[in-house]
Amino acid sequence: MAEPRIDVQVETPDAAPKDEKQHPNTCPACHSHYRNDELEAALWVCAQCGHHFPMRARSRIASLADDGSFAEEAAELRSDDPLDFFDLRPYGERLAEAEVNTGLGEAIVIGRAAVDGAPCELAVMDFAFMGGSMGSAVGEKFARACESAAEHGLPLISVSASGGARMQEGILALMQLPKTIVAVADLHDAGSPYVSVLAHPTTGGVLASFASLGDVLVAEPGALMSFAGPRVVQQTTREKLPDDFGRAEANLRFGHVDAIVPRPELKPYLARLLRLFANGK
Amino acid sequence: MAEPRIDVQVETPDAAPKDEKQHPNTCPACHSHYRNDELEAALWVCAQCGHHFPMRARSRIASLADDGSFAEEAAELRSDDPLDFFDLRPYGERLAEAEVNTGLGEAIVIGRAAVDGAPCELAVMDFAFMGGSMGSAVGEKFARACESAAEHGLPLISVSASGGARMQEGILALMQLPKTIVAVADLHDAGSPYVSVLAHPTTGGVLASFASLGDVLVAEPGALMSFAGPRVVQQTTREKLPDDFGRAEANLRFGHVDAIVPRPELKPYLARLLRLFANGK
Amino acid sequence: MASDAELRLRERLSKLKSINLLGGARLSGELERLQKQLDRITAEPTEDDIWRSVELARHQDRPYTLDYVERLFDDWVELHGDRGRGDDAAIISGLGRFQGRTVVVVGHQKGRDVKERAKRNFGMAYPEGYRKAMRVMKLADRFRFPLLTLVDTPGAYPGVAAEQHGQGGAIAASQATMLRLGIPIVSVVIGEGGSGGAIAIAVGDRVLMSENAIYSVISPEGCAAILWRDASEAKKAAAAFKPDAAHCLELGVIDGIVPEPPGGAHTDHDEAARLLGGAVQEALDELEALPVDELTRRRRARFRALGVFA
Amino acid sequence: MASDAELRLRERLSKLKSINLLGGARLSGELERLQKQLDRITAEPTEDDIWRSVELARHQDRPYTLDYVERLFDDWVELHGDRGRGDDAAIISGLGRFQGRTVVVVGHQKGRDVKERAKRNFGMAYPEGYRKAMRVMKLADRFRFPLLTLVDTPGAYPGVAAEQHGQGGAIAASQATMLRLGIPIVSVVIGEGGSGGAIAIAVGDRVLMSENAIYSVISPEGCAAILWRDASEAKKAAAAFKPDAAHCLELGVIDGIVPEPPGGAHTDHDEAARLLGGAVQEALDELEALPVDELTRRRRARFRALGVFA
Ligand SMILES: [Zn+2]
Ligand SMILES: [Zn+2]
Repeated sequence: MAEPRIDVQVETPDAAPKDEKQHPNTCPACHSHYRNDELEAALWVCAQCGHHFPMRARSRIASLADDGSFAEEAAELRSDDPLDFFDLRPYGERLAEAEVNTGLGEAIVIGRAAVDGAPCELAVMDFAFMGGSMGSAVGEKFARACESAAEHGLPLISVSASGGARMQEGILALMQLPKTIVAVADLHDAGSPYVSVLAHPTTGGVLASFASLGDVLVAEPGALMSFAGPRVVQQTTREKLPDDFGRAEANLRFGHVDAIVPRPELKPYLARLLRLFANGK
Repeated sequence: MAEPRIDVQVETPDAAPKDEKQHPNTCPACHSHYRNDELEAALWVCAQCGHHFPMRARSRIASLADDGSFAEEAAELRSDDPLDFFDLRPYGERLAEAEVNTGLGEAIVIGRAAVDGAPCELAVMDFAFMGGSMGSAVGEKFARACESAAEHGLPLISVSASGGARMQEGILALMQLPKTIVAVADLHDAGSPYVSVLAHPTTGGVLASFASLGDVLVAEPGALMSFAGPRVVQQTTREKLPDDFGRAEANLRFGHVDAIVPRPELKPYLARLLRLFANGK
Repeated sequence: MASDAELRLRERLSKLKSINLLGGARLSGELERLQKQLDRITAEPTEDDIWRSVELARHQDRPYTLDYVERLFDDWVELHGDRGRGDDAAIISGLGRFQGRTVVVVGHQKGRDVKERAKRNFGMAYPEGYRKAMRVMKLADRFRFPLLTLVDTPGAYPGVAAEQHGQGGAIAASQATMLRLGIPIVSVVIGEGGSGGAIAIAVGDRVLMSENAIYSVISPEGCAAILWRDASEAKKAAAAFKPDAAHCLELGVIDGIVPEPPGGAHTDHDEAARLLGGAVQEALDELEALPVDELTRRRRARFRALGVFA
Repeated sequence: MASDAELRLRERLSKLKSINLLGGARLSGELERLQKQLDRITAEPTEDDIWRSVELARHQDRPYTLDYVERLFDDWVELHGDRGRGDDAAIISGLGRFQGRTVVVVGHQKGRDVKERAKRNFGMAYPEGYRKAMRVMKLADRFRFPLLTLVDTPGAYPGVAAEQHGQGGAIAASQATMLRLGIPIVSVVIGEGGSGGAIAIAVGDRVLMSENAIYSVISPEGCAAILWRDASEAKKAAAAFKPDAAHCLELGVIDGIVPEPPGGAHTDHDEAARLLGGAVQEALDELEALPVDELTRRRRARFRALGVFA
């Protein structure tokens, strides 16, 4: 049988920022180049053309949470290696390297915060940590974010950026899909709203679980949000893909997201939603 | 503004059996001709080609209900003329003529019956009565069928054949859509299943209300089941319509019905469903 | 010179007085509203009156859903997409703050210029539009936000793709969805209430009509084409099936008429919005006082009772 | 020579003994089942054992969903269509009588010959398939029919149209739907349990695996292509991520293993069906004794607890 078998995209080149040879601070669209501090000040948006660079979790939190309001939760939580997984390198080594390179314990950061004065829970992914892939620890931290939100009667805002499930944890990675969905169900039963922001890229198991289950779904301009990555689709179907295959703009057109919100408008947009939801049950 | 305004099809030629010049007992598909008693014995299915002729309500009931099991309800109910509606002829005159010609008080017959020994409620429409159009009386009788089913803890089987809402009752005809839908909701809350059989044609307001809300939807082969009739669609869009536009076969392909069941197999099929549902809550 | 309309309205009034509704306050509110409507009706509308409504309901400068939304709502956020197939611009949905409370809005949207008309398909929705509506209604239900639906469509779109996507089933499902919502629902026919495409989002606890709106089972032209075999007899057809607000009120199909500025809503959008806002506010105040069970029980009873037969 | 698997299973056993579950009878049933599983495990599966599972799980003569349905169900009625866009033949759904009770079935369906394989898209569903599944699951819920899902897919279909129709959202929604069903759910991975396409219909109260089935987050070939940069290293990849039933049981991902006839299920469909029927019957008997609230509470708790972290 020759059919393709891949449907969760992890760490594939098309899920990563393209053209690795280019400096990460060079805009892939218009080739403008920026210093880190310039991009940080501009929310990692190209001043020339509006291209949205990948944004690290800490920068994202700083851009959304009111100054000093973020109180991190479950920061100590780390991945284990239940399968003693070893490919070309051991999983444990990859984890250690990711932690050193990113300064993060895992591919997601959670905690309570205030957005324009409105208290909420934040769950923010970081693509730089092993492609934002979701293993047991990421699933657990997302679930705890839901539980903290429910406990404190707060809305949840997540920002996803993920290549999908973390295959080094095998079937347990797949189980993070229903696990995070349980958490969203419990959150809803507690009466809390959930706004899911989809940043580039949100693919595979994260798109096929919590990221798609927000009461409101907001995508960033140009964000890839597809279940299967473009490369897999192309290899499988041998079709020429549409130019905007899987991009936020296509997803809006096909009815899968409520809005595309440029990064500079994201905080006021979320604040507006939080005000509106604060009037609910 | 030049946009089209028709979206409920009543008494249009394409909703009626085609080619009025042909004798109604001549098969429009293969031109075989039959006597009434031959067709009645064959459930109004062409022995040569399998074409399903329109079936009158009494024949339909005889074909589904066990002998002597049908106990009609609300037989005395008649349409009123709340708008004193007068087009080329008064509505009252059309009603009287329909009753004389069909021997029916309205375009639907309801009552309790047994199908292969399984008790149920039947609601069967008759296209010969003003194109099976739904006015207040048809809506009321369908609703009473639901209520009788709920009261007796029985499943409901409806067989629809209708050009849509009866425009001679104006806005009240449109209100039969939510009215019959209320009845189905109450029926479901009472725990009764509802199987909707769609015969040729089921269009307009009947398709846009109860006929689409069965737990199981069964179409007869070749039955037209579209919200707008082919003529209106063609006039509006100026497109060439697909050959099987709106037909049961297209609806199965597009996911709108559970099965297409030829008339000779309909009674055993429904009996099987009734046995299965009898095991539910 | 009491008209039929007046007599039937008086009959409804006297019936209402004898019904033991939930609360005295609610009941008297209901009576008061009917009384007010009664005062507005002085005589049976003529064929010309009815046709004027048809023309005003379709007037190209008439305020559309978004014209009302921008005047009545703060913090408006539009929600897009049916989460399956597309985002139908003929129906808009979103949430905003109305008089201090968060309200979810679902409404047909026509376009004002040629380009927008094409984009909005003249306010004629595909099944995608109704599926978006249902999705957003369920969101409202989850958070107990009241729902306001604004009806303004010539009808659901009659096209090949619309049928292939399940137009009839979507319209039925949308009504069934509305019946199950545990939230107050106010529906207002603000322009054209065209047939199945209209009722799909008009299953409200209170159904209102703007003074010059029409609400009908078929368009006058469509009715004339079928019954008179001549679409130009539309005026005669309209007079026969009586789609105007006064007749809809008389038949018990709507609960009240929202006044328009003199000359029609198109003459003054601000004033039209003020008048609509007042009516919606009044209706919501009444409905929010009811327990959820009672609300949905009455909603079902309201629609179950519609129709006249012998 | 106690293997890791055995040790972990023993650990789960001893934990279970100390938990105060609802009923003593249920508890002892659970223990008994685990004990049986333990007896089956004599040693850690080798790389060859695991690869044999991969091959048997994909064997072209392996019984598929309909092979089981025709052997285990009376009065079978297949239900078609998602009520919106299409009828995806890669997923079948329907109701039938199983051991006297009406049960709703949702399962992937592969094709046996070239033509049927094309029709069924090799068991790789589009979003339409998952939407059909959800619709039928809700039907089951409405009538309190237990749900049996049979999982056998290489994965959800990775195609342009599938993405445009919302593949990710449909898979998420299907899982969310299953979590809310107030009915017993038994899910059995009967062949390939491929990734998101599998878990979409595998959120059961009891999740079982056929002895030679595999259940994995990615195909061995896909994993090898990404991590080893060489798809031909599939055997090595499979040994690394351990998709076989014994490992899934050890990790607590499944609750039990359904034995197959000697040589594999493809050698004797009747016997394979008899063994599957027995396991399903046992699971349903246990689940039907639980109150609905307790059922859904445990279902959530079961999936909430999955994962290993530090
Ligand atoms: Zn740029
Ligand atoms: Zn013939």
